[in-house]
Amino acid sequence: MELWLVLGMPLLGTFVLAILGARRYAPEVNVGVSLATLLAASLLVVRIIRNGPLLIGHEQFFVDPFNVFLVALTAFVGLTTAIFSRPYMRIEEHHGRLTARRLRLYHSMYQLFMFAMLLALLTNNMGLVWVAMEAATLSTVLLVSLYRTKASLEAAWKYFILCGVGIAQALFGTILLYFAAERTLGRQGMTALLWTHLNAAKADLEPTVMGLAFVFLLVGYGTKVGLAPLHNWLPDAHAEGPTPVSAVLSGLLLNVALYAVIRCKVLAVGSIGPMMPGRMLMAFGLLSAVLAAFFLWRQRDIKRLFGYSSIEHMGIITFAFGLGGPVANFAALLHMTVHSLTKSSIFFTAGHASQTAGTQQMDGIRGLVGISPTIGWGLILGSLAILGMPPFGVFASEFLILTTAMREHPWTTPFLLIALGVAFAGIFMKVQPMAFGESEAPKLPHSPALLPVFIHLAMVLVLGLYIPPALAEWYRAAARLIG
Amino acid sequence: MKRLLAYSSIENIGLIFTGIGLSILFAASNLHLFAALALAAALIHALNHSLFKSMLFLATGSVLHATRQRSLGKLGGLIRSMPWVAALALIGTLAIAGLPPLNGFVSEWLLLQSFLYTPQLPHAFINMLIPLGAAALALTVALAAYVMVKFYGVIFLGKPRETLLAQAHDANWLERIGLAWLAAGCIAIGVQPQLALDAAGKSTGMLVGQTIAPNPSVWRIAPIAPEQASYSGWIFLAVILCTIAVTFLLVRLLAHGRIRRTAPWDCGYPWQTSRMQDTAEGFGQPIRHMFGAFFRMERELPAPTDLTPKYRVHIEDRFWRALYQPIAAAVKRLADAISFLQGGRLAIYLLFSFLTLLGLLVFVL
Amino acid sequence: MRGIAFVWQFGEVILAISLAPLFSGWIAQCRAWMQNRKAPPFTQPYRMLRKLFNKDAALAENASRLFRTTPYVLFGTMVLAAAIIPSVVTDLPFARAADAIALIGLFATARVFQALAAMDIGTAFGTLGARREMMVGFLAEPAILMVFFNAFLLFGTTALTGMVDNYTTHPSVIDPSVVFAAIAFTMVLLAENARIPIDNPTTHLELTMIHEAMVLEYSARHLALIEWASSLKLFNYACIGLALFLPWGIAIHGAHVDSALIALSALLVKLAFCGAGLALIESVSAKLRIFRAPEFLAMAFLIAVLGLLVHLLLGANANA
Amino acid sequence: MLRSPLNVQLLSHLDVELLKLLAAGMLLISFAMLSTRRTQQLITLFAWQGAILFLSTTLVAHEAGLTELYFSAGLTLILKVITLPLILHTLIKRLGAQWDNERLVNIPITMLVGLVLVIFSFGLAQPISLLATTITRHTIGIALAVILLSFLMMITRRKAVTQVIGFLAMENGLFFAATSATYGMPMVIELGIALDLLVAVFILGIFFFQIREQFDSLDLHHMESLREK
Repeated sequence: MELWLVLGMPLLGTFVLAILGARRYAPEVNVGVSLATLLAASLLVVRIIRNGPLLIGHEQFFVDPFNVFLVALTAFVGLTTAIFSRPYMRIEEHHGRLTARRLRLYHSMYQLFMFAMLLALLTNNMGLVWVAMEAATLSTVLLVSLYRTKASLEAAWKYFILCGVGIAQALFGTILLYFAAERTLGRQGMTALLWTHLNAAKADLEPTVMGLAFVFLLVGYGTKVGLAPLHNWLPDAHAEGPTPVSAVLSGLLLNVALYAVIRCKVLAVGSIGPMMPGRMLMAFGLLSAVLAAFFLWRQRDIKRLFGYSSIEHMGIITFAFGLGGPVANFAALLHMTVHSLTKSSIFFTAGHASQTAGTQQMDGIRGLVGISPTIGWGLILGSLAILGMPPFGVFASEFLILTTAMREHPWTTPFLLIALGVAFAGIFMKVQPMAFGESEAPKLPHSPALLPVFIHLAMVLVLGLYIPPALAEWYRAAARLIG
Repeated sequence: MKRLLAYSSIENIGLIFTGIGLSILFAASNLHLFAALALAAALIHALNHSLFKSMLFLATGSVLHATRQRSLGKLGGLIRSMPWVAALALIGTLAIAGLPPLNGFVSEWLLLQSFLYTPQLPHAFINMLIPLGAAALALTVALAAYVMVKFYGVIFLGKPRETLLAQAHDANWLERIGLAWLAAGCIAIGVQPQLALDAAGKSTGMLVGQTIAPNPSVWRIAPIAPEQASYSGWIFLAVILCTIAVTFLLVRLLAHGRIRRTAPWDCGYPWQTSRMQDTAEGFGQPIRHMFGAFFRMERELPAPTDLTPKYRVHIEDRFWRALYQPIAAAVKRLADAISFLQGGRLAIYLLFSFLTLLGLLVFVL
Repeated sequence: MRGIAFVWQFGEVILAISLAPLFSGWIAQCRAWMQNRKAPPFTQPYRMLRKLFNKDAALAENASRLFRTTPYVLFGTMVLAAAIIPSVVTDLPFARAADAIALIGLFATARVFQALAAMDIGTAFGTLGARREMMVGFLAEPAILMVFFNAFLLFGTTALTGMVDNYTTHPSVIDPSVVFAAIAFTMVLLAENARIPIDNPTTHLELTMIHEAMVLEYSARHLALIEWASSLKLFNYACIGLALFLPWGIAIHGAHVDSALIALSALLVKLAFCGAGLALIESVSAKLRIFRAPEFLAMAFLIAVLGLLVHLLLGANANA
Repeated sequence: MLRSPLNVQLLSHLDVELLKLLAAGMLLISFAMLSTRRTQQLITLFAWQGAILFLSTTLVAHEAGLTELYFSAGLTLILKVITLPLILHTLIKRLGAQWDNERLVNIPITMLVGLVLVIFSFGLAQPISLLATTITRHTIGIALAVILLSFLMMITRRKAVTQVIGFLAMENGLFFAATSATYGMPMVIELGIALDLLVAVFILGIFFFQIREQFDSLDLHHMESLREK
C-alpha cells in the first residue's frame, strides 16, 4: 500500500503539474506532492523496519534495507529540493530566464524524474530498472535543457547521447543477464529477470555470460554514475541545468545509478566470485576520484566545480563498494547518504550565490558572507563538509574507507590521499575568495529558502558525530546484503 | 588581524589531521583503543576549534566594527574602552593557546597522550620518528601560544596606538551574548571534557569500533587508564579560583590595600609614547630571528644617521616557494595535461566510452 | 579516610608555600659562598616578602584589571602545581588532576598571564620581557615534553604519582636514558626559572632582563605575590625533578606520620643538594646572549631526544 | 551442451539458413550505414534494418511457436519500420536537411575498424552461442557486431540527426540480440523499452529544432563550447 503511494504520488504529480504547472501556486503543489511522497516513503520505511523485506505486486516490487534507505533519501532530498526551488525558480522567472510555460515543463518533469528514480529503486525486475533509468534520463534531459540557451542545449545533447548509448549497453547487459537466468531458472516469462530470483540462484548463473553481462551493465549504468572515463556528460549537465536539477542529479540520480550497478555486482559476485567485479569497481573508483580531483583545479564555473566534486565522491563510493566487506560497504552507504545531503545543499547555496552575483563564474562571485551571511556560511560549511572535515559525516565515511583500504589494499591509499588532498586544495582555494572579500551585489528579489541547506548540513553533522543505532543497524543490514 | 586568525586555522587543521593520521596508523595496526583516542582528540579539537575560532572571529569583528581598523599595528589598549569584548576574547585567546583549564588544552592533551602510545606500533622506524612529531606538535602549540599572546596583547593591551581608539565603544548586548555563549562553551568543554569525550566516543565507536575507556569519575578524564594519565579541569579551575580568593582575602586582611596611581615606571624613562611599544612585527621578531632560515627576508634598516628613519621588512615563506608552489604548479600542469579528456567533442567522449567497453571486454575474455 | 587525605594534601601545599622562599634563599646563600661573598641570611626572601606586603602599591594610571589580577593568578597556578606534584606523599587527592603533560600546560598558563600583564601597561621594557619570555617558553616546551616522553617509555605512565610508585617499587629500573633526561630537564629548569645562563634573577641591567623586565611595573603586594610565585615555581620544578630522577624517600601509598617525616627529611636533604647544585651551575656559567638561548634549549631538546633514541635502540636490542 | 534443445531438432534446415541470411543482411546494412553520407539514405537503411529485424523475429516466433514474439515483431514493424522512419523523414524535411551530406572520417579505415569489431564480437559471442538453446544462437555474434558498429557510427558522425540514427540502429542491434539469444525479453519490458524509445525520438525531434534555432545548423561541431579551456 505504502509502496503504491510512494510511486503513485509523483506520477500523479506529473500529470497534475502538467496541467497546473504554469499557475502561480504550482511550486507549492510541487512541494506538497513531494511532501506526500516523503510521508509515504516514511511509512514504507517504518513498515520495512517492523516487518523486514517486502515483496509485492506479483513479486515485481521488492523492498529491502538497501533500497528503502535510498527511497527515503530520495524522497527527502526531493522534498527539500522542491522547497528550495520554490523561491529559486521564481527568481529565475523574475530575471527573465524562464517563462511560465517552461515552469510547467519543469514542475511536471521534476515529478516524473522522481517517479522514475523511485521506480528504479523499488522494482525487483532488472528490466524495469532499465526502463526506469531510461525514463529518468529522458526527463532530466528536458530539465537540463530548460533554459534553451546554446550551452544548455549542448549540455543536454551530450548528456542524452552519452547516457543513451551507455544505457543501451546496459540493456545489452540486461539481455545477457536474462539469457543467463533463463538457463538456470527456465523460461518463466516475467520471473527470470526478478532480482530476488536471480539472487537466490546466482551461484548457478553461467560465469562467462555473467562476466560479459557485468561489463556491459557496469559501463552502461556506470556512465550514469559518472565514472571516469564515462563521466564527460556530468560536469556539463550540472553546470548548465537549473540548480535544483543539478542538486537532484548529483544528490539522487548518481546514487540511483550506483544502486543499479551494485545490484548487478551482487549477482556477478555470486556467479564469478568477488575478484573481478571488485577490482573493476575499485579501478573505476580510483580513476574517477583522482581524475576529478585534478579537474577541480581548472574550474571557473561554480556548479561545474561541484559537478566534478560529485564525480570524485562517486569514485570514492564506487571504490568502497569495490573493496567490499561489511565495513567498506557500510562506509559506502554512509558516504552515499552524506554526499547526497551535502552536495545538494552546496548546489542550493551555489545557485543562490550565482543568482546574487549574476554569474556562475567564480571570479565574479565575491564576498558572499557580506551580502548574505546565510548563503556565504552555507557555502563554507557545505564545502568544509564535502571536503571531509571532521566532524561532518563525510569525514566519518572517508575515514572508514581509508582505514579499510589501508588494511586490505595498502597500495590504494596513496591514490586516495592524493585525490582527497588535491580536491581539498582545489575546492578550498576557490571557495574562500567567494565567501569572503568585498562585493556590492544587490539583494535578491525573493528571499531564498536556505532552510534545507542547514537542515541537510545539520543531518550531515549528526551523522558524523553519531549514527543512531536504528540507522546504523539499517546500514549494516544493507551492507550485509551487498556482501 | 583576520589573516593571523586564518593562519591559525591552518595550524589547527594541521593538528586535527595529525590526530586523524595517527588514528589511521593505529587502526591499521589493530590498536583500536589508541586509534579511538587519537580520533577522539582530533574530533574534540575540531569542535574546540570551531568554538574558539568563531569566537575570536566575532571578537575581531566587534573590534573592527568599533575601530574601523584592520591592521594590528594601529590598535592597542582596547581593554580599557572595550572591557567586555576584551574579557571574553581573553578566554578565547587562552583557549586557542591551549592552556588549561580551557578546551583547547583538553584536545591537545589528548593528542599528546595518543602520541605517547606510538611506541606500540609495530614499525621500529616509525616509532623513532613519531616522538619527533610529538615534539613538533608541542613546538607548534607553544608557538601558537606565543602568537596568541601577541594577538591579544597588541589589540587589547598596552596604550592605544591611535588617538581615535580611546573612543571605541564596547560591544552591544547582542554581540556580548554571541561571544559569551561561545566562551561558555570553551570553559564547559575545558572543565567538563567528559561531555565532549562521550560524544566523540560515539563517533569513534562507529569508526574504529572502540570507545575510549570509561571514565573513572565525572571529575576527571583518563582516556586509557587512570594510573597512566588523567586530567581534571574541575580541580584546575576550582583550586586556582580558591587560591586566588583565599590569597586575595589574606592579603586584604593582613596587608593594607592602599594603592597609589602613578605614571608607569619603565625604569624611570618619562618620555615614553605609545609608539615605543612593541608592534606586532616587533613582538614577533625573536621568531623571525630564529626561523630566519625558513623565510626569505628583505630588510631595510635605518642607518644611525638617517634623518627620516624607515624600517621595512618583507617576509616570504621559503616553504611556500620551495615546497608548495612546485606542488601546486605540478598539480596545475597535470590538470592541464588531462584537460583533453574534457575536450568538448561528443565523438571523443563516445570514443572513450567505446574504448572502455572494449577494454573491459578484452579483460574478461 | 578521604578527609585525612585532604588534610595531607593541604599540609603538603602549605609546606611547599612556606618552603619555597627558603629554597630560593638557600640557592642565593650557596651562590654567595661559592663566589666568596658574604651571604644574606636564609630568611632574606621572607623579610623581603614582608616588606613588600607592607608597602603602598604604586600602580600605573592605565593599568587594567588584568594587570592587577595576574599576581593572584600566578600564585594560584603555582599553588595548584604544588598540590599536584608529589613532593612528600604520593597519591594525594589532587595528584590525579593532572599528569606531567598537563603540568606543562599549567606552567604555560602562568607564563601567558605574566606576559599579558607585562604588555598591559604598554611600556617598551614590559613588551620586551613578554616576548622574550614567550620565546624561551615555546622553546622549552618541546624539550620538557621529550623528557616526559622518555619517562613514559620507562614507567608506562605520565602521572607523576605513578612514576614515583614505579620507580620506588622497581628501583632496578635505571636506564641510560634517564641520565640524558635528567640533563635535559635541568637545562629546561634553568631556562624556565629565569636562572643563569638564560636570565639573571638578580640583574639590574634592563636590556638583558627577561623575567625582571616583565615585573618592572609591579610593586608592593603584587610584586610580593609574583616573587613568591616564582620561588614556588622553582620549588615545583625542583620537586618534579626529584620525583622523576631521585624519588627515594617519598612516602608512597598512604600518609603515615613516620613515613612522612622520613620523606620530609629526605626532601629537605635532596633540596639542599639540589639547590647547591643549581648554585654551582649558575656560578660556573655565564649568562648567554638572548639569541643564544634557542641554542641552549635546542641542546636540551636534542639531549632528551637522544635519551629517547638510546632507550628505543637499547630496548630493541634487549628484546632481540 | 547436454541439454540439447528440442526445438533445434524440429527446425527445418531452410529456416536456419534463412535466419543466417537475414542476420548477414543486418550486418551488411550496418556497414552500409557506416559508410553512407546522405542523411535520407541513412533513414532508408534504418527502415530496412527494422524490416529485417521484423522478418527475423517473425521467423523465430513461427519456429519457436511463441505468441509473445509475434507481438514483439508487430511492435518492431510499427515502431521501427513505419513510425520512426516516418518521423525522421518528416523531421529532416521540416528541417530542410534531406539533401544533407556529411564529411566522414576516412571511410576505408572506418571499414577496417568495423571489420576488426566484427571479428572481436564473434570471438566474444562464441562462449555465449555455445550455451544458447535458441535456434538463433549463431546470430548472437552478429547482433553484438551490429551494436558495436552502430556505436562506431555514432562516433564518426558529425550531425545531430545521423548520430541519433546511429543510436536507433544500436537499439535495433539490441532487439536482435534479445531475440537471438533469448527469444526476446518479457513483454512488459519490451513495451517499456519501446515507449522509452518513442519518447526519446520525440524529444530528440524537439531538440533538433531547438538546436537549429540556436546554432543555425545541426552540425555537431558547433556544440563543442563546453570544455576545459
